[in-house]
Amino acid sequence: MSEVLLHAQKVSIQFGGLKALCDFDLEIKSGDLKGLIGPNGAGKTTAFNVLTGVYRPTSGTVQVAGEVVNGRLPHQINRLGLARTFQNIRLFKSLSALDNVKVACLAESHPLFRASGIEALRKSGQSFMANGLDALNNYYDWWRALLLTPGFLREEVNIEDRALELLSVMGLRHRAEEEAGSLPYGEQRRLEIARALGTRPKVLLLDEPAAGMNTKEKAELMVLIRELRDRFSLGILVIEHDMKLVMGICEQITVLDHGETIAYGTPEAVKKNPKVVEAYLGEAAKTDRPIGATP
Amino acid sequence: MADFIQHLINGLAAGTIYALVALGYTMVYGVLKLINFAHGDVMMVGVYIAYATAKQLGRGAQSSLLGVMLIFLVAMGGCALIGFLIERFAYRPLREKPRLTALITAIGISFALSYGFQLDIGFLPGAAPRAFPEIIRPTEWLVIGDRDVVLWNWQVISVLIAVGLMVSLQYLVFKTRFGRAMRAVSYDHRTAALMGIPVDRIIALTFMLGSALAAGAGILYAIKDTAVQPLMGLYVGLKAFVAAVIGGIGHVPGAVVGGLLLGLVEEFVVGYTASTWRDAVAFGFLIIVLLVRPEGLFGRITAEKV
Amino acid sequence: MSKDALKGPLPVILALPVLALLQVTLQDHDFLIYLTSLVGVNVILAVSLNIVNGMTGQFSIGHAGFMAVGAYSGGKLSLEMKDYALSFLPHVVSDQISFMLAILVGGAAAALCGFIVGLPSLRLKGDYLAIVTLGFGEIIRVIVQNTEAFGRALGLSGIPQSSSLAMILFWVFLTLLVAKRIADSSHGRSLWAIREDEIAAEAMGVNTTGYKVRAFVISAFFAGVAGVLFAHFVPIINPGSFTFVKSMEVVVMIVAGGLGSTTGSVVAAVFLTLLPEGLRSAFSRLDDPSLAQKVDQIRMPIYGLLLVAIMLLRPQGIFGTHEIWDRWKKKPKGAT
Amino acid sequence: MRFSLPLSILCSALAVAACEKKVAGPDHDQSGGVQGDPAPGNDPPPPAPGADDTILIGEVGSLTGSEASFGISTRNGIELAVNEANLAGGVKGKKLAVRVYDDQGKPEEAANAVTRLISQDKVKVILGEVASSNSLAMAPKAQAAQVPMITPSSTNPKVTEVGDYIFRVCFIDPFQGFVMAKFARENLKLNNVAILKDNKSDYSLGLSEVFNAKFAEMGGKIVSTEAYSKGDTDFRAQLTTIKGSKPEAIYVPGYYTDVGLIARQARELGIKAPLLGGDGWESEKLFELGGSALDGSYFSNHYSADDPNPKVQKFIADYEKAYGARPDSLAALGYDAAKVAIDAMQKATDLSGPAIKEVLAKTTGFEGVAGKITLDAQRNPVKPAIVLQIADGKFKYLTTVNP
Repeated sequence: MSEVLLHAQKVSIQFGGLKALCDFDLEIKSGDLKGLIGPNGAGKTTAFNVLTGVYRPTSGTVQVAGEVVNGRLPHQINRLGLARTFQNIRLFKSLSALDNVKVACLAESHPLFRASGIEALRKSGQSFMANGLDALNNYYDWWRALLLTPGFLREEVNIEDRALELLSVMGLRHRAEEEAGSLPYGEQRRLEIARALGTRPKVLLLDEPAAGMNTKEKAELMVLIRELRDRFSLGILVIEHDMKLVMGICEQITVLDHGETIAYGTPEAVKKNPKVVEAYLGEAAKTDRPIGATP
Repeated sequence: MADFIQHLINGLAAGTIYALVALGYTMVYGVLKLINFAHGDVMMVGVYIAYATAKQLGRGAQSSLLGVMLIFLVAMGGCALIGFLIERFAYRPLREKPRLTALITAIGISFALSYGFQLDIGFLPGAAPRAFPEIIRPTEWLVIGDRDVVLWNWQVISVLIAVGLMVSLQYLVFKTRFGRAMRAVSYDHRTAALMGIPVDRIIALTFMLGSALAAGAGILYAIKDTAVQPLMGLYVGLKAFVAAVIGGIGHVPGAVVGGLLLGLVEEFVVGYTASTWRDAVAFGFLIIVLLVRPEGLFGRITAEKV
Repeated sequence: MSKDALKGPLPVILALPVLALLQVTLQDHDFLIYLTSLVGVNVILAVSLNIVNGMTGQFSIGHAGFMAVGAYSGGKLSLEMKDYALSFLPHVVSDQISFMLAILVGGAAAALCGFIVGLPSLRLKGDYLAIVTLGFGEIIRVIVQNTEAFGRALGLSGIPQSSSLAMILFWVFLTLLVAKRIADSSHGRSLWAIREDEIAAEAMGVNTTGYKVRAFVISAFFAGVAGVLFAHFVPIINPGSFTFVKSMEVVVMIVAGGLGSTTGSVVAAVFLTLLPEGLRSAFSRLDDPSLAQKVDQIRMPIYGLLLVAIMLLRPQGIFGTHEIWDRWKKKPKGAT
Repeated sequence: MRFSLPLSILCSALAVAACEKKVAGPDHDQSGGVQGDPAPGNDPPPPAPGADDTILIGEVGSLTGSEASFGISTRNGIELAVNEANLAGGVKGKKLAVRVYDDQGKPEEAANAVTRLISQDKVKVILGEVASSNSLAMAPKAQAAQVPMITPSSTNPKVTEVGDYIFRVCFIDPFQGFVMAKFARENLKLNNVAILKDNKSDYSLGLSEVFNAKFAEMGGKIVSTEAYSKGDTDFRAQLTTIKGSKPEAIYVPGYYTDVGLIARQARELGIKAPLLGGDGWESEKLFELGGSALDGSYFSNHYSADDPNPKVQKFIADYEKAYGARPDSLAALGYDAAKVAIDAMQKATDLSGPAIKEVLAKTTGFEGVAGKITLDAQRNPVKPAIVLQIADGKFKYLTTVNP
């Protein structure tokens, strides 16, 4: 059994009087491929936002790689190994596809003072000192860029190589120089995944990766997601409306409705769960779309 | 004690003006999510229009009730037109562009107006300040002691006008069809358009309303300080913006409270501590408010949708 | 051009003899030197403001405030050190060393202010940040005006005029080099990412707050340097030189040049500084020299209209986010 | 293609820079004969006023911005004096011409303009500025180039301290502050006076400082000191506080643009005490802005239009004929400064800086319209100030205070 990389326990969040998410539990290990489904407004994206630190949970804990991350900033959580894509594609539109990935391929920091030392200081209560050293570290990093030290140049080359490799993996190598905003929709979605992979995640959260794709693209995406998991030994959590895709690739599925987890289990079990059927029927009746059918 | 009461009167009189100008900021911000930097300068243009109208009317007519109404009407109408033109030709083409673009445009318009009016070419008035005609004959309404405290008619009149405008604005926004449309546009103008709301017209009307309001505020300001000059809008505009932010931008009563608060704070800081720091008061106050309560006194935090 | 050819501090070393040569050649052309100094200061201001406004997408309109901090702190230091010299060195050398010291101190003081102003950007976006920076500039002015040591309203005079063309061009060059190297590095990409989409940048592990503050600090440092240089060739510094209007001039420069383009900032700064001088030169040769006096009068409203026109017709400015040196590189930055 | 526009702009900018380059710098004595190389493509220097048959006088003033009226008055005064001199045959057989540059009231522009005058236009004498901070920006440049500079109306003592090429024709701040203090104490017999100063203006700060010291020295009491910033329009907060300290008069050494409003608001708040002020008050506009609120107030000035001296009356008549307005002090001082300069050029052995400077330093008993000018060792004139009273929308001559 590998360690739990992302662990949410009884996570709730409230906006004003509205409970957007209630007692949400989740466990993702390396190699997991899980799904998060539910009708519109069920709180799926909210769950993502809580996990990645965009919102702070009202109660409950989120752990990434064994550390409690409640109240940490998104970039800190990302550094622990959690990356995401966005439902409404948020690429750096006027940068080239390559640069988009390069942004995420953050350079290893070369601190003047060792991180472990700073952490020790912080733990011993001298957080002011620790913050100061941290700041000095940050500025020291800039000097390397300004003086173009050999180490820095080597790093830039490495970043570029890695970014190009990721583009190749996502089948976007030929688009490297193109402006991200001008790519076709499906490619933008894939670029977002490439960008997320740039941060060397252990867990990848995909928010409706297939939205706006045609059937052929979706089929390719299914294969790709599995490949990514195996190649980078990732844990993956997918939000998706396309039931065929979710049922096809996910080993475990969590179903949300009005912020509550109403079912959890294998695709087959979830499909048969009466609560799920009821939650979806409400919607299915309106949209006239049976569960599992591709629109 | 007499000092204190007099300071209170002064502060409220100044605050009323800030509040009125702040209302315009808040309204425009409400529908466009744009800080209309040029708002104060539109106000300045309004005052010059009023000045020219008063001069045309001549000494007797300008202070009659009819004359005063005419002056207000012409200035407010003129500013509504200017507001319309600015919106139509400078802001509308940029509505779908990044917000920074519109902000830069607004700053540009503000500059063009405030410095353009300093030229003495053609009809432009030049940099020198001019005395604003006494369109409301100043009369003392309340005198305590040996003129220890003096309350003038125009001070009461501006407060009444400000309160009246605020109440009618509140009514307009929350009780009328136009107001509902405004709020819909403010919430999401794309969806509002899909619902059949004529977004362009609503925004244009809001702009015109805000600009007319600015002209009204400007005239009250000119009556208070008896002078008009091209740079007056820049500073009043900035302070009114500060007032709008303090009250919570987009919030109508908030703008009024913010304006009054700023007027009083300025008055008391200048009156009771070092007057040399006056210029820093408004901005210092703003920075404190933004750091402690960035949404303003009455504003609500809106989480950005991710 | 291969990257290795201009590695590390090498370009700085290469530039020194060129600057020295310029210095010797132009020694007696007072007006040209003065003008070049003004242009240099404006270029430094524009390029440094471009780091915050262009690359990072924050909108600061209080750049003159940082310039003032540099000018006053560096100027005051020089004034105090005026009578001291390093005895083992010739006077000229010693003067230049204390001048350099003043520049660094002024830059550091401004950088510190940049840090303090940068902090509220933790919570403020766009328009709010703009107002706070503007307020900061005004507060600096009021502080100077109320401090006896800074000469209050009259200003600080008697600062040794130790500025030289070489020194100014050296700092222009350094600023450009820093701006270019930032833009080309991983740090620069993080800044671009913040400009494009702050939330996505944060989600991709970019410490957006930290980067914004650092961008402010670097930008303020160079504004401070520009201020110190300014204080050493203008015989008096006065609160009136560092108002909102000065900040706006710099904003006009970077907007016209193209937000995000260092080249654009340079070209616009040079052009807009020389334009009034050129017009004055041209008009004063006409039969009616009174036209030359009107040049300044119409400058500010024209700037305002220029901003509006650029935003409406060509919001990306002259260069967009392009750089001249992009032409020599294989891969251009995405076209805007 | 994409770069053609920017490049062409760059080129034109360089072209502008290049044409500055054509003119060599001035002859520095200290440069020891080593002159700058002539720039490539050395064209003849600019034609027109720079030619041999004219002597160029340089002037720097703020002709735009909020202080424009000062600069314009000064320019008119100078122009009048130069025209008179040209009608009388010029100087040493040559015509005079004035080259004016606007500095927008900013020191860096003033320094720029003066550098331009010295090294491009090669003027013989420099006149300007009104504001002391701008004069202080110009003075070191003039001193270094050994071009005599006469400031018509910068009253800060520091200006002439810059060096022996810097002169002035007006009295200095300490004297003017002293004049009002003396007048308030001795003529008006006041005991308690409040001060309202303009924190943005060094002139106002200087005057109030001296007034404060001198008035206290003479046994009076300053009951409160408040400040405003030039351009403010609401002074009620300060005035209410001043009112609480019950002064017998308020010293407001500011500019007329603010003073008019201050007077009005003081009366509005029920302050009956008269206002006292300095030469910044003098303008026809004062009455427009202040109305009757200023009646009974006093201010010190350089000259009075009531002066029966025929020279003064002729100046006033000529000025009115030329510019359609009554000359103010700044016009008179500009006129005087130009007259002093022209006189010195006439008397000087040649038109070099040092020669003119020598003559200027010896100026004694020069009959100016704003008083008799005798320069002391610090190159400041020793001359009386007058006190004017405001009554019925007019300035009335009251008394003369001698140094």
